[in-house]
Amino acid sequence: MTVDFRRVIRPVAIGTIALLTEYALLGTQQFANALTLGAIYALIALGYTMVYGIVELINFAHGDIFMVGSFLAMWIMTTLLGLSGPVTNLLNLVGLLSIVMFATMVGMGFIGMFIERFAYRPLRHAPRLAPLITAIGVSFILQNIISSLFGPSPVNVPQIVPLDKFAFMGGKIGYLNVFMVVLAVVLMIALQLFVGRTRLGRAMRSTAQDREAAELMGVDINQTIAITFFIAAALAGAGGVIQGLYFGSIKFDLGFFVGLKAFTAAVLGGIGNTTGAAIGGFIIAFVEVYATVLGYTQWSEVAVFTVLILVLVFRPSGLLGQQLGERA
Amino acid sequence: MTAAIVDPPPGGDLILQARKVTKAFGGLIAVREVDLEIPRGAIISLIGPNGAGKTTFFNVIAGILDPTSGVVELGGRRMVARPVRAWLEPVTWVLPAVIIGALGVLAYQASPTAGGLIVLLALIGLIAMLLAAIVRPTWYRVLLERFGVFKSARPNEMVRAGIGRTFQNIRLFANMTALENVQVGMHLKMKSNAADALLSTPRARAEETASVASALRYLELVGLKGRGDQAARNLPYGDQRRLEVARALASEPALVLLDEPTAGMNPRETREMTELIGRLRRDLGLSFLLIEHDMKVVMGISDRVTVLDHGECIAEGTPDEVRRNPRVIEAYLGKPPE
Amino acid sequence: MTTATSKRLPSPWGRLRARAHDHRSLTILAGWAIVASVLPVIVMIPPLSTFQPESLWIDGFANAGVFILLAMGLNVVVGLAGLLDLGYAAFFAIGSYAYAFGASPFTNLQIPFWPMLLVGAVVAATLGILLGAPTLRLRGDYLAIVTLGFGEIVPAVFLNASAFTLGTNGIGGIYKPEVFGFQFTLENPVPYYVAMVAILAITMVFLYRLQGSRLGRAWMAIREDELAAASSGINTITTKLLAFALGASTAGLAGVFATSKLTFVGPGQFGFQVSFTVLAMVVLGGMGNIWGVATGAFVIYTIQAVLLKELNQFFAVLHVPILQSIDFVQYQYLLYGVALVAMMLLRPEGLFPSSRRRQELHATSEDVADVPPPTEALGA
Amino acid sequence: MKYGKLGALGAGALLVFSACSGTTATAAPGTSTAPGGSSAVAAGAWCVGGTVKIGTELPMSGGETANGAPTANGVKLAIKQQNAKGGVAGCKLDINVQDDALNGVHDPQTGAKNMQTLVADAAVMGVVGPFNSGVAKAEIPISNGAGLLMCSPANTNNGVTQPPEGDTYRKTNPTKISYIRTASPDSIQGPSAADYLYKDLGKTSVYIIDDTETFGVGVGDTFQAEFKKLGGNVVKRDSAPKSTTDYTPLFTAAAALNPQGVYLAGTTPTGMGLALKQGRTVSGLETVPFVGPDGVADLGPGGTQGATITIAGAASHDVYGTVGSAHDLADNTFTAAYTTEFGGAPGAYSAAAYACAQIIIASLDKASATATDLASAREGVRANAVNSANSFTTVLGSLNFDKYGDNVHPFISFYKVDMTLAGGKGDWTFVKQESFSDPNAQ
Repeated sequence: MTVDFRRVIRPVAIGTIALLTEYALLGTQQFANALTLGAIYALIALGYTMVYGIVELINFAHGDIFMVGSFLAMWIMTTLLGLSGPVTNLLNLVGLLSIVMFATMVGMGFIGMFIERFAYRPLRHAPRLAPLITAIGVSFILQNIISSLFGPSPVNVPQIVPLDKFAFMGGKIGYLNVFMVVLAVVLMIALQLFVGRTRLGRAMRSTAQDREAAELMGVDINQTIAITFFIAAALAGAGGVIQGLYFGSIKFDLGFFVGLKAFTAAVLGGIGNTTGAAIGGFIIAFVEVYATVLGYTQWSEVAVFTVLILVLVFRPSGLLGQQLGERA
Repeated sequence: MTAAIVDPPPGGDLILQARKVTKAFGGLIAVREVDLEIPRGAIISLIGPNGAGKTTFFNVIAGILDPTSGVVELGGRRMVARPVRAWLEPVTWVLPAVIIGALGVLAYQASPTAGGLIVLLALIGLIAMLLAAIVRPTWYRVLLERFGVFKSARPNEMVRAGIGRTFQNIRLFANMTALENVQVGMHLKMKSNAADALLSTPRARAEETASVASALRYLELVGLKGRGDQAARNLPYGDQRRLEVARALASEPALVLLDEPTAGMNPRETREMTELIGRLRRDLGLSFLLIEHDMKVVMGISDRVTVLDHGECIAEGTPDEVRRNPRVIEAYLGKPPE
Repeated sequence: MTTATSKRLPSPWGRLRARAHDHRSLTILAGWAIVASVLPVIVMIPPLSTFQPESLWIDGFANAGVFILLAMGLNVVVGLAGLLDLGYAAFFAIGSYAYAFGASPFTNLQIPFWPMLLVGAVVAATLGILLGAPTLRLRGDYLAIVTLGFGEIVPAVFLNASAFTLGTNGIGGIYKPEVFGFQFTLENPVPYYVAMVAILAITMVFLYRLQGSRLGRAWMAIREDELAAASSGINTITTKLLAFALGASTAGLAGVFATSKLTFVGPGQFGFQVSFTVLAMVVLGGMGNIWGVATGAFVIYTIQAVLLKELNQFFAVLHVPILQSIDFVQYQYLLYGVALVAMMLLRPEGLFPSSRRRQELHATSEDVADVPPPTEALGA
Repeated sequence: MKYGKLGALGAGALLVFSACSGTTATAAPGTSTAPGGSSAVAAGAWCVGGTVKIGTELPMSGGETANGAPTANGVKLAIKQQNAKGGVAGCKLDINVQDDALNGVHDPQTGAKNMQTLVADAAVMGVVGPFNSGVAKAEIPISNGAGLLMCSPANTNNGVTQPPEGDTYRKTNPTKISYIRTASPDSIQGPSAADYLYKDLGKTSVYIIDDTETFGVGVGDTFQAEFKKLGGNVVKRDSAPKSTTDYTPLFTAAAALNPQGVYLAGTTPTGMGLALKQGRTVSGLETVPFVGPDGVADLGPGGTQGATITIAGAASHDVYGTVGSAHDLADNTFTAAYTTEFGGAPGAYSAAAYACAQIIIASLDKASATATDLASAREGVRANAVNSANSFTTVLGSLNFDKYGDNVHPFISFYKVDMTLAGGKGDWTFVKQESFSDPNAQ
């Protein structure tokens, strides 16, 4: 019974409450902005939380993987598909988008696996901080590769989705915003199903629970971890795609801060808990946007982390994280 | 399920009293309404098949787990019970600061200086409350009482109250030497603080040498003479158990909780351990609560035995009474003890 | 605590170590005296001398000292107490601004240098407590993100509370130290060098004493097994808090010194890069080993601030064919990343691991930044 | 090598040397010139080793490469052209590149160390830099003590030069200032933009967004003050750090207050280009004028399509910009030369850096007549450059500097984006220019 409550009712409850409060405080227009931003944070936060859940590593390079994803998508759109402006024909648009999305996600997935294989796996039995430092190193490397390939100044992304808007409940919502949120939600549900229903998903969960035991049960740890990194990076890639489409301009160093906020979201939701990560992402975005609405943009980061600290003081394992005895 | 009150041994008052202790993890109830009383100077054994909830009960007494219900008293003082309104405590830390801070932000619009000062005030208030929460001065306790907040004693407070313990799955400081492990056990008995250490005052140095000396004594006591310099992780299994006992004794407890002290020991080591326990009770007047599977040990040294099965106390009494108790025999699958 | 063993070693080296151990404080002071007098000589030898004139090396060493100080402080938190702190730069910032407030035209105060060192340390420690008190109950990684957040908050506050900090303009024209009537100048780095070495030596003496004290043991005990430590009577929260405060105060010292030397402080100087760099210094130097950490800090700072920036000149002077023509200045950041990864892959335990750490290397369960999952405690 | 050849045609004897000086000027920063260079033309006795250097002190790595690298290129170009002309009084020029970025972020500590390095390099006659005012505040005390000239192509923060704050950086030699800058201080550029928006464009309400950087906040504040003084209404003022990726909420909130214009107080590298792009998409702001300082109107003097238009694309219409230099005096050959040399359009501050180099070269030329050794030459350069009697003809027009090192006759040129230019991509077109009196006159 309690288990059921933890698994289903609480997430739904918290999610709904959060969304309603957001809407009440922000109004349609800003609510749409917050949701769109939240979608991106959520997608990245999922990656953080999955990787952490399975190897207990704070993958600081994840934010930069997201950044690389946005550049990969940009490269595919401009160089491979030769796109420059909006695509008005809906069918073409859908086709192109799915191509870009698929290619980017797969590409990033392999990059993620590659990084895990060469930067993290050798250190799996080293003291915890060793892979952490490596992660920082990897993030430096990714940033510099990108900046030497595409230059240090902002790079444009062709906005192939027209920026048209439709009136909705007193606000003007862009189709793109809707697309982004829907996409994020779909991907999250897909992830849930994958982790919950498939054999690999079970392997992941068992590995996260107790690696040794899982190994004894015949789970291929290396493969499982590799796949986790693949999925995490793929999700970040998806985030990168919509980042480019929505903001239209990307920079080689946008990874860190977005990643930092996404990681905060993961912790806020209860690290290791995918649903929590998603909710956390939307909450962080909400806090940021609300700070802006109040006219304290420059304090938004402060606000975000203050919220985090407060939440952790009252719920030391995050909103949805299972309560481990913190008295020991 | 109440066990009969043990008749206090000569000059012995109750050192620990557990009443109706229940601990549930989610659905499953690991310990159900167990009563236990330990007179001063007594050796009480806790037996029962695996998964009977012995260690859980141990952890409740040691202040590691909060019971779902029931109370543990030390010398008549309520130490461990289900926390009441624990969530209120953080509120008391944050609330004042938040209120003052909000005022400050408002004032900031009017005059930055004033606002800033008020915010600063809020910060100071926050620091004060947080420190109070750690040092726990009387006024803070009173405040919590006001709010009806009760929190169980933390493990270290139980140690201060005179309970030392060992763990079923040995938990030594693996990368520290045996000597250091014992010295850590003396933590509460040592008075020198950070300042002493920084200036390495005579007091600190004297205490340090003294602690080394007595740590060596404890090591000798448990039979680890000359092993002081070895890293705990490199000691053989039996010695690690002994080292844990030494660490527990180093805090000069009145009551020692031993979780399977002879597990994995050969007969000779077991005998030595048994003798050690008896000797400690005789010489230092310590009381013991043991979890033990080796019936020889249990029957040999216990004053009284409590039998747990599926979290319930199914029998309590002297070794002989327990030995004959049909429910106990049944619990052990009719296999008669020894 | 290896007194006995080292005493038993027959070799002269062993006897020396035994001596060193019995008079550790003296040894450290002597060690620093030697280092401080040797360094200036070394840099007069080519190819080092080709990089830059001696005065600049000395100046560089004084700056490196700041990072050594930071690394030694963070080592208390991460290496000894096993708390993962990713926002260490915050305390550096607090120390720096403390000095800026205490001795600059901005506030029209001119509090002397030595007292300010103390003030900076105390202020930083106070804020360390402020941050630690609510958060040190958290498990390792939650603590990590909270500290990371704090590290972002503090500079943001200095940036945005412009009424008190001049915001993004930063506070300039800060007074240089004047010690016993002797005025430090920007032209002559030697006084800073000497002062830095003195501060370092004293700090290290203190840290070693702490490490060997009851408190130091408590820290290590918590790092090894928090539950067992608590069950041995250690108040884990206060002990961790002390580690936090101590680390913070060291960073405060570093901040005061750095600012007094730079005579300028702005919110841009304390980004996450600083925290990460210092953490890298601690890990690469070998957590828990004070000398090792100090060396690690020195090595990384030199790589970052001198070698990478001078690579071009280096290859040009040696006339290395291809390398000569590559513009390394723009790749130094990349090279730094590669260096981090490589060093970790090659020596995950750091360059100079403490004896303890080395034993621990292949034990995944002994997790420097993690409290053993309390499920252990559930047992039964 | 192009210039090397041109120089050779001019003066055959120089072919060999100008070729190799060309390499040293563009590649391997901080190198000392290969020996033998001095033998090309007999240099004065003061010119020890036949080569003197111009230092650059800019952020060259990590996130700020975009700021530093093109700026340094301006200096490299000037040096190369000068060497092609045979150097200064027969003394060859070389460059000493210093990078004040640590971990990819400009760092005053590193800047100070670099300044010490440049001071210690006796051959350095003057320094072009720094890029960030914060770094300048850490460096000026050093250069002031050592009497080494710094010429910043980018600093505009009032406090760097103007008292009372400015004095705290010149404590060692209060009278012998060592720092000049080509850009007009915030106290001129901000207000002039305010005047333009209020008077010329007739907008009475404005929304200001700054990038929390020294430059952005500086112009933002001065703009705000002037706009209010004119009777305008500042509906909202926001500060968005350069880490911001989503400006939409900001503009959504501002649009609710119906501003008639927007002032982008910052630079395109710190997010203002993105802000423009996203701000346009917010309903209510589709057509209002966006005005920005020279960090937004990032055009080479020849008028090249800068990063802002590249980023904002179709959103660049109705965008106005101020640039802190004269337009009509601008030397249009610079852009062409730069593009041929480095195969790309100049950065926002390349020309200013080029101008700084020109000033140093001219001063050195003057000083070389009386100089006896490198030290006296260096002092001569400083003295000549800061002497307000000397006026220098540069790519930015004629410059001379007052007692605090600010340009005596600051110009502000106004530009607007014309979307019909550059094949519909849009480009900056000159609108008008105003000259101002010395900001530090009284």
